Order: sequence, then C-alpha cells, then structure tokens
Amino acid sequence: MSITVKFFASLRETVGKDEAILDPARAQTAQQAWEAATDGREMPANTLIAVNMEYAGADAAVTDGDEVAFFPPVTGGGGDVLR
Amino acid sequence: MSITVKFFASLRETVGKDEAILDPARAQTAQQAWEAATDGREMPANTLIAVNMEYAGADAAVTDGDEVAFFPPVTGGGGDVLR
Amino acid sequence: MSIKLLGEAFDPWRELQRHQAGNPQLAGKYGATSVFVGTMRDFNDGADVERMVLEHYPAMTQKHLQAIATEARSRWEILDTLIIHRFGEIHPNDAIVLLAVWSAHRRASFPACRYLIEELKSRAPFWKQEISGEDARWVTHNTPG
Amino acid sequence: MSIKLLGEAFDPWRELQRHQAGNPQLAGKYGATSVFVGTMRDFNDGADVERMVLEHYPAMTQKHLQAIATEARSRWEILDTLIIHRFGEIHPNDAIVLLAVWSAHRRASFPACRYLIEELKSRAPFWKQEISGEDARWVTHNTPG
Repeated sequence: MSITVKFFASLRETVGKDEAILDPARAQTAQQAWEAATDGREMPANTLIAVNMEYAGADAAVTDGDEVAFFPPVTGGGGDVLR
Repeated sequence: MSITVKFFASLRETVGKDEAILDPARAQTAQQAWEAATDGREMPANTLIAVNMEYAGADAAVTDGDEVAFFPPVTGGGGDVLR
Repeated sequence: MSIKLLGEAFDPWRELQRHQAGNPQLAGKYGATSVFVGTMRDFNDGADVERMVLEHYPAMTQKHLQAIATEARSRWEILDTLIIHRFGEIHPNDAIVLLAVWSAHRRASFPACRYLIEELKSRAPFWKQEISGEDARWVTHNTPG
Repeated sequence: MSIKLLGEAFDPWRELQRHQAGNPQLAGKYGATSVFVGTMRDFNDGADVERMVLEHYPAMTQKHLQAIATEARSRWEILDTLIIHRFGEIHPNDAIVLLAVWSAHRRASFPACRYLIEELKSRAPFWKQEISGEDARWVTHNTPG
C-alpha cells in the first residue's frame, strides 16, 4: 500500500533523492505527495508533474499504487543550440 | 556557325528527332528555331523552352552558338502518384 | 512503428537501412521518406564542454514517444515511423535523435516528421547535462528552432 | 554541396553515410540533418507498369540542381547539401531522388529540404516514361504533393 514519488534531473539533485515511497494516507494530490516526500520544501515554479506517466497539475488526485514524478522542463532531442 | 536545337521526351517522339543544327541566319528567336527545325510544325501549347540551359519564352533571342531546347512539362523527383 | 531508446552511439543511416530491410512489406508502398537527425554539436563559443549526459524517465519516455507517433498517424496518412533516441553519455557529433516517416506522398511525410520532432522536444521526458572536466551543468531549456 | 546524377540504383542511406564520412569538416558543426527520399512505388491500381525510364537533359539538369542548391543556401543558414537523382531504367522500390540538408538548427534544415524537392520537381528537366511489356507511356505531369 504505497504511492511512489520520483524526482528527475536537477530536481533530483535539489531534493537530494530520486525516489520516495509514501503511505497513501499522506497524499491525496500531487502537491501533497511533493510536500510529504520533500519534508515540506517549496516546489520550484517551473516543475513539471506526471501522474502514472501522464502530465498532470499539482492538484491532480493521487491514490494507492500511483507513481508521481516531478521534474524540470524537458530538454531532449537535438538540432538546437544548448547555450 | 550554327544553332543547336534539342528535343526531349514526348516532344522528341512527336517531332521525330532529338537534335537539329540550324544556320543562325534561319532563326532570331526560339520560336523561329522551332519552326526551322520542325518544318513549320505548330508548337504544342505546354512546350517548355530553354536557351543555353535557362528557361526562356518563345520570343527569346537566339544567336550563333546557342543551344535551344524544347520539352514537355518536367516530371522528375519522387514521392508522388504517377497516375 | 518502431521506437528505440539506446544507451550507446548509433549510426542513423545504418538504422534506416536496417529498418527498411526488416520491413519488406513496405517495399513499393512508399513514395516519400522524410528523416530528421538531431546531432550533438561542438561547443565553439569558448566553453569546453566535452560531453553530455542525457537522463530520461524510461517508462514515460516510451509511452510518450508511442503517443506522439500514434498522434502523427492519426493526422497524416503514414505507412511507418521510426523513432530512435539516445540516453546516457553523448559526445560531439553523436546522433541524439532519429525520426523517420514513410508515406505514399511527401505532403504527409514532411509535416509528420516536423510534428514528431516538435512534440518530442516539448513533451518527451529527457534532460541534458553538460560535462566539462569535473563540472556538470544542467541545460535548463530547449531553444525553439 | 554535392550533386550526383546516377544511371544505376543507389542506397540512399549508404550515400548519406559516405557523404558524412567524406566530409569530416562537418563533424560537430551540424545539429540538424533533414533528408527526403523519393522512391518508385508499385502501381497498385491494376495497371501492370513494370518499370520506368527517366530521361533528362544532362547539362541543364546539373546546372539547375546547382542553382536550386545555391538558392537554398542563400535563403537559409545551411552547412551542406547533397542531391542525388537517378536517370535511366528505374524499378519499383528504387530510390529516385535523395535530398539532404545539414545545418546548425532544424529551423533551417526543414524548410530548405522542402524547398529543394519542390523546386526540383517544378524545374529540373526530367521526364518519366512508364513501361508495361512492349508499351511505353509518358507521364504527363507531376502531382503537387
């Protein structure tokens, strides 16, 4: 019985962990999952959220068995300047 | 001292030759070169003309040493239906 | 429709050869193939970035690339698509992404190929980190074009 | 900038490999490669066309492909272009034309590649003839897309 929280890229380094396992009682929304997994840290403004691999808002519902991911803006692909 | 006249693709078959060499005195325009090279045949409506490898109109000047070409609409490339 | 995530360098042209050879049912059906390859450039503005590390969110990446390809097929008449994206350590001149679209006509293959790269860059969960010696710096945003 | 007119079948992907291998000065400079390959399709509307013969006007073809490539370079920031066009006898699934553009950014490579094929199809002096047994029929016009 748990919610899996994942952090990627610079956000993983900011929060100092790549994953947290939460008791589902601790979070009914993605925002609450963030807070429970980061000990109440403020979420950076440009954070992207995915619930079960789909983009979602901070108020998206989360429930037992869900995977909630937090990450910075994506920078994949090629064919552009990097700086 | 001559003007070279060339015919391509279906037009080559229509006029029954791929090349004619003209006395420059016989043609001052591409139109006149066509007439001299085809014994006065009428030029099909969609005929394209090139003088020295550049597209030109029927009234384009031609002179000694020039190469005048007559051909139907172009159909090169790929990636389309042929019929 | 084929999607590959690769942890090692690949030759995009060999992958295209292989894909066509492995899909003989396509032969004679397509008149148009549009391909885009995104490649890591040198950093010639004085910075000595030696390589990049490309992190991704594997399950979500796979799912989103699939969704993007499916969306392209619903918008244009496409016979097949191939998407290959690198992750891990990447060096200058390495291909990062390969996108290919096979269709009967170029009026489908061109916009579909462009659509794939724009969607991929805005939605697929990849993150680039530039490495210079001991120094690692996250790339914070993609440029639009 | 390379332009080839070929009388025999070619593998577009091998040509791209070869072109990049032969131009090591490009390595690390391009971030974007856009490619278009036009291929002969089967004739599946009941007609039994077995092959085509593609006639051209060699000196003018070379000159016009050169002009089209030069025009593309003046419109977009392009590092290199490769144009290969077949002539002579062509069979289903043969590549007819290959167009490739290397540039720093995809905002240049995509429109330049599209420009090359549209200009080539409207200006380059090639003529297709379909062959069915003893029967030869000139293709009278290209479709727009």
